[in-house]
Amino acid sequence: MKFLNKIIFFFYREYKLNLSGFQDILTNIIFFFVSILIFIFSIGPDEEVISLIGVGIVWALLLLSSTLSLKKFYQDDFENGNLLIIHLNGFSFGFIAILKTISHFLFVQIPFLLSIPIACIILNISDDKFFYLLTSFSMGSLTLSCLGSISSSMNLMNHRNYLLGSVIVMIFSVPIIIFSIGIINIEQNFNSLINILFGILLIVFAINPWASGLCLKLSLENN
Amino acid sequence: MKFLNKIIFFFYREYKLNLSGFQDILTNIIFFFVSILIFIFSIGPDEEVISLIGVGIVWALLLLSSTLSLKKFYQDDFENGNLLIIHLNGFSFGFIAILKTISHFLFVQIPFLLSIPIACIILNISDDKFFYLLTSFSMGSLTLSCLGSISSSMNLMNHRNYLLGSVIVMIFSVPIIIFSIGIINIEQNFNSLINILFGILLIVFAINPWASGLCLKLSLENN
Amino acid sequence: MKFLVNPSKFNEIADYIFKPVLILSVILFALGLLFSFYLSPDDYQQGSTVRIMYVHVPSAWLALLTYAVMTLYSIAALAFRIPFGFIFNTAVAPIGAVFTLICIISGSLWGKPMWGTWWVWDARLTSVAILFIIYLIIIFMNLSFENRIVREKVVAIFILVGSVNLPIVKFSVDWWNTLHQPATISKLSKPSIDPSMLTPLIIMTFAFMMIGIAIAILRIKTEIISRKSNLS
Amino acid sequence: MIIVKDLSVERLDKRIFENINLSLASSDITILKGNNGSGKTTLLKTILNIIEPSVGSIYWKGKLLKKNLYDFYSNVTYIADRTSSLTRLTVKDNINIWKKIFLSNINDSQIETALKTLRLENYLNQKVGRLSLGETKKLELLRLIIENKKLWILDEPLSNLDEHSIELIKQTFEDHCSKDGSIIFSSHQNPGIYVTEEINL
Amino acid sequence: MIIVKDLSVERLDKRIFENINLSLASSDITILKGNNGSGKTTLLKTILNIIEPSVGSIYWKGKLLKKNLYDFYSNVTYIADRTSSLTRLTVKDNINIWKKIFLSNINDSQIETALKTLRLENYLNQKVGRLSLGETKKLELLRLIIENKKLWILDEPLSNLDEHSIELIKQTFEDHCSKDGSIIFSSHQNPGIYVTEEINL
Ligand code: HEM
Ligand SMILES: Nc1ncnc2c1ncn2[C@@H]1O[C@H](COP(=O)(O)OP(=O)(O)OP(=O)(O)O)[C@@H](O)[C@H]1O
Ligand SMILES: Nc1ncnc2c1ncn2[C@@H]1O[C@H](COP(=O)(O)OP(=O)(O)OP(=O)(O)O)[C@@H](O)[C@H]1O
Ligand SMILES: [Mg+2]
Ligand SMILES: [Mg+2]
Repeated sequence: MKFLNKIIFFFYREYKLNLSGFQDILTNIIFFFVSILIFIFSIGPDEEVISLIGVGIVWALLLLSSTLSLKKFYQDDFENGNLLIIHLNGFSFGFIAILKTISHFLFVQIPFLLSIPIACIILNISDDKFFYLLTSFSMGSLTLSCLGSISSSMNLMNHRNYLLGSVIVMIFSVPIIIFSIGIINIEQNFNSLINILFGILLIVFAINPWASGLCLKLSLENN
Repeated sequence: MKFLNKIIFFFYREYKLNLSGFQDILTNIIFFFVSILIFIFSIGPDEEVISLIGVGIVWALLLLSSTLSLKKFYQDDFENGNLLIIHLNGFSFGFIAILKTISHFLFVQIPFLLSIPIACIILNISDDKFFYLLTSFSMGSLTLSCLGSISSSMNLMNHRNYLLGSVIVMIFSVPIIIFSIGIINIEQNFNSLINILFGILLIVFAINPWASGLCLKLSLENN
Repeated sequence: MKFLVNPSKFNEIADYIFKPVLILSVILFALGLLFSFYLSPDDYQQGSTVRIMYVHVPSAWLALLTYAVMTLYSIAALAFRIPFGFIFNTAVAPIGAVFTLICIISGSLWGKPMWGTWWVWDARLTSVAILFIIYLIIIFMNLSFENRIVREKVVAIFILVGSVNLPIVKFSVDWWNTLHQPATISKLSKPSIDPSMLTPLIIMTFAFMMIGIAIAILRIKTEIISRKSNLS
Repeated sequence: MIIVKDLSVERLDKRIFENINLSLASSDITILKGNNGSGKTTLLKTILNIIEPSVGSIYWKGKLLKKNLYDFYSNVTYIADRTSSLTRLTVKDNINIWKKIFLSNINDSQIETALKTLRLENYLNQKVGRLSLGETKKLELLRLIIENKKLWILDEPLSNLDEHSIELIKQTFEDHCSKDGSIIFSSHQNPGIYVTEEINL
Repeated sequence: MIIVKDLSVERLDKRIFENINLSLASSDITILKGNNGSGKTTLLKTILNIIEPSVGSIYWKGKLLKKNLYDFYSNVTYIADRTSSLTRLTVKDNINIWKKIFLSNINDSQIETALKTLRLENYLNQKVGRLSLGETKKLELLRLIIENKKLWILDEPLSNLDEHSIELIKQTFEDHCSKDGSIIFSSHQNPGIYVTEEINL
């Protein structure tokens, strides 16, 4: 009971923090729409082409903009010592990683999810595809949150090169993209592809606490 | 003479801060390629479509990279007090803004510029377009640097209303990008469009020192 | 075979074989160039551009081979706690990257006359591009982490995960229909290539391999030394 | 409560300190002294099991601390040498967050009096980033009261404080000890706080 | 050199201090004392023309400081209460950057001896983020020697330092005054540094 309360208040804290960093989320969303605009301009008004590659564009942009928020994942809490306080408050590092991943998903990715319907309208994506897009994206974005957690905890140890983390996340997300786009284009195979996506999600989700936890522990030790 | 030396060493400092070596530039370039890769995976390898939106991809990525680095523009130096030290060292705030903008252009945007030729090969952008792309890109990215300077110095001032800054960059960058893409698609109008771009650049470049300088002064006063 | 896992044994053997390997590689290279430029015929379709093959194919094979060996060493290092595996991976990754780069450059030089473009996004080329990026990430990870013990493990795990890409590179031409040449030589039963082309190809492959080994020996030795000096 | 035996710590292959012994019973106050870089912070972090010692062991309530980690953590308040309040939030928000995540059962009037004695009552709606250095430190020390734990591990709690606040800290320390609490703290100055043990690093 | 007349400062519509008068000639040392939040840092920043005073004026060499700003700046070293070294770079890199941007004509052997007396000579290749708190502070104080200016404006230069380093600072202060330099610093403690004027905020 006490532990559960602590978890709830962890999320309360994240909520407060993210609210004050609401700018970042909105920046991401604006970036998203401006880029869509750019694509529409460079393609020209040809509706067919737009709706053909619309889904792909949405996915690529989602991926890129979630790497935008990667840096804040652990960095701030690490530098001002809050990570340590939370650990001393009874959460193991692995568990912190899980909570952080979930709160990243809740407070960064979900707001994004909300912007997808609008993107679909702009890009002429048909309603039935919209459903697939939403399903695949909500799974894919949780996977991305896990990958983000791993890479940004690794970045704590490596003060130099924060883009490296993003590059690694992007490389690993290539299969996710391939499968997600596959879902949308080959509708009959929907279930099997969703299963694959779900499998990837499970694997990454299982690796995340230990990989991130180890990195967090080591980086606190060396700080 | 002394002043010139100080300017040179300002850039030396920025260099040290931004690039801890050649590998950082390379990571930038890799990031660029992997992003292109992501787009290609999600759009599909159809050559015609790719060369159609190739320019759009390059621009979207440029915008991404400049928003990615926006936060680092003044934030770090502001928070650890270096901005003040540099000011006490004899640079007015407006001048600091100019220097910072140039060094942002040099150390963040130029590495991307370097990767454009290769991006053109990969994205099947034809050789004659390449020249237009490079011209418009180098102008546009300097404009983006100026806008970035203004918006991130505004961000320092009001911790609350951050949104303003990023929105300004994004919104102002839309016409620039549209003109630049226009340059590539409508080749006959090249000169007049380039003139417009150049005009925008001049205006923004002229406003930048005073707008950013004022913001820097006010934010230091309120810190 | 202990020298393959033990640094000091490796140093001993390496001192012995370094010079012979170097000499051999020079000889093979001279021979290979001679064969590929003078003693092999033009292709009836491709003309003399076919000679790019004698650089392209060996470097492609070696890029794959290097990664495969690195994967083996990663397994050895992680599962059997053989630290030499870490040393090997750190030392050899740049060599693999260079082979991949040669493969890509020669391939696109070949592609311009054959396909009309430098680059297409078919499965083979894309997977090779990813192989190259993986190599680069390995190199950068080696450069940018400070804590050596963590870094080695992270890199080894990364190599293992990245090895998924190898079969994709190898079999992509069979799995998806692409522009790229399907396997002609490595078909086990009967190579569908003329012996006059096969000879220089094999000679060049061995020449590349010997050069690779020579550089690897040098790099592994310096790596061993730098680790020793770091500990003291 | 805590017994430290023959502790040695290395960082980046450099020996920081060797053979430190320490034992802390309830109602004890231990002060760590030593030059800059002598390893006070390192020792405190080692006791908290954040840094692995190269030799030696630490016992908590008779058992190895490592085996008993979360019980230990639930009894300890650590205040580091750099402040950890969230600078973008207001003082009030910070206090609220702490109260919640530490599941503190302290009531509002207690906090109010604490704020008043610390002379922070007028800053409730000010961003922490705009407090003065000493005010930030005092706010940080408020965590001692909010968390309400047995063992306090404090890294330079007295630096940047004015005399009035130091006097206050002194009283709080005495108060805590009279309630069976115990304290380890590091400091370069010691303006008359009674300590049971002094360790020189 | 500096004369402050009837200075009052407001921040966020709150009066921080009123009617401060101060005059500093060469070879003078002025100490600012006062409780936390009494406005020491604010006063120093006002003198540096970063904060606008609501009433009052500041003179530098007889002229209004505002009219003569960059001449003033070229004669002053300011060390803030929070450290400003670049934590991701090594100690050596930091020193090099400072030497360059301040166009310092100090030579390497001088820096070496300074590092030695500060006991920092072994940390040249360590990241600043990994130094101990006191070591970071000492590194920051090295700027006094590198910049080599007439007027030093220091915000809590003595906090977090051990006795040896404070002794060193004391000597450096005396040395500076004997060379016609002058110093304003704020501090909560004053372990025997001779001051010409003490201002209580
Ligand atoms: C940048 C472009 C290219 C890349 C990245 C590339 C990559 C590769 C790779 C990785 C292999 C080794 C595969 C294996 O071992 O089975 C290979 C083999 C080969 N490539 Fe390419 N290639 C490129 C362009 C070309 C072009 C343009 C041609 C000729 C039209 C070509 C002809 C061949 C041939 C004949 C082989 C030998 C296949 C075999 O016998 O197994 N490649 N290439
Ligand atoms: N992450 C780290 N890696 C390597 N060495 C470190 C690290 N952190 C601190 N050190 C070194 O360990 C030594 C002890 O540091 P520590 O912070 O424990 O000193 P301290 O006694 O707290 O000093 P101070 O009084 O200045 O706070 C210092 O020499 C410091 O440079
Ligand atoms: N940016 C700001 N905006 C509004 N008020 C501020 C700001 N900075 C500081 N203050 C307030 O001004 C008062 C004086 O702050 P100042 O930092 O000058 O105190 P100080 O004397 O240096 O204290 P300390 O001894 O703790 O360093 C404090 O009450 C503080 O809360
Ligand atoms: Mg300390
Ligand atoms: Mg102060």
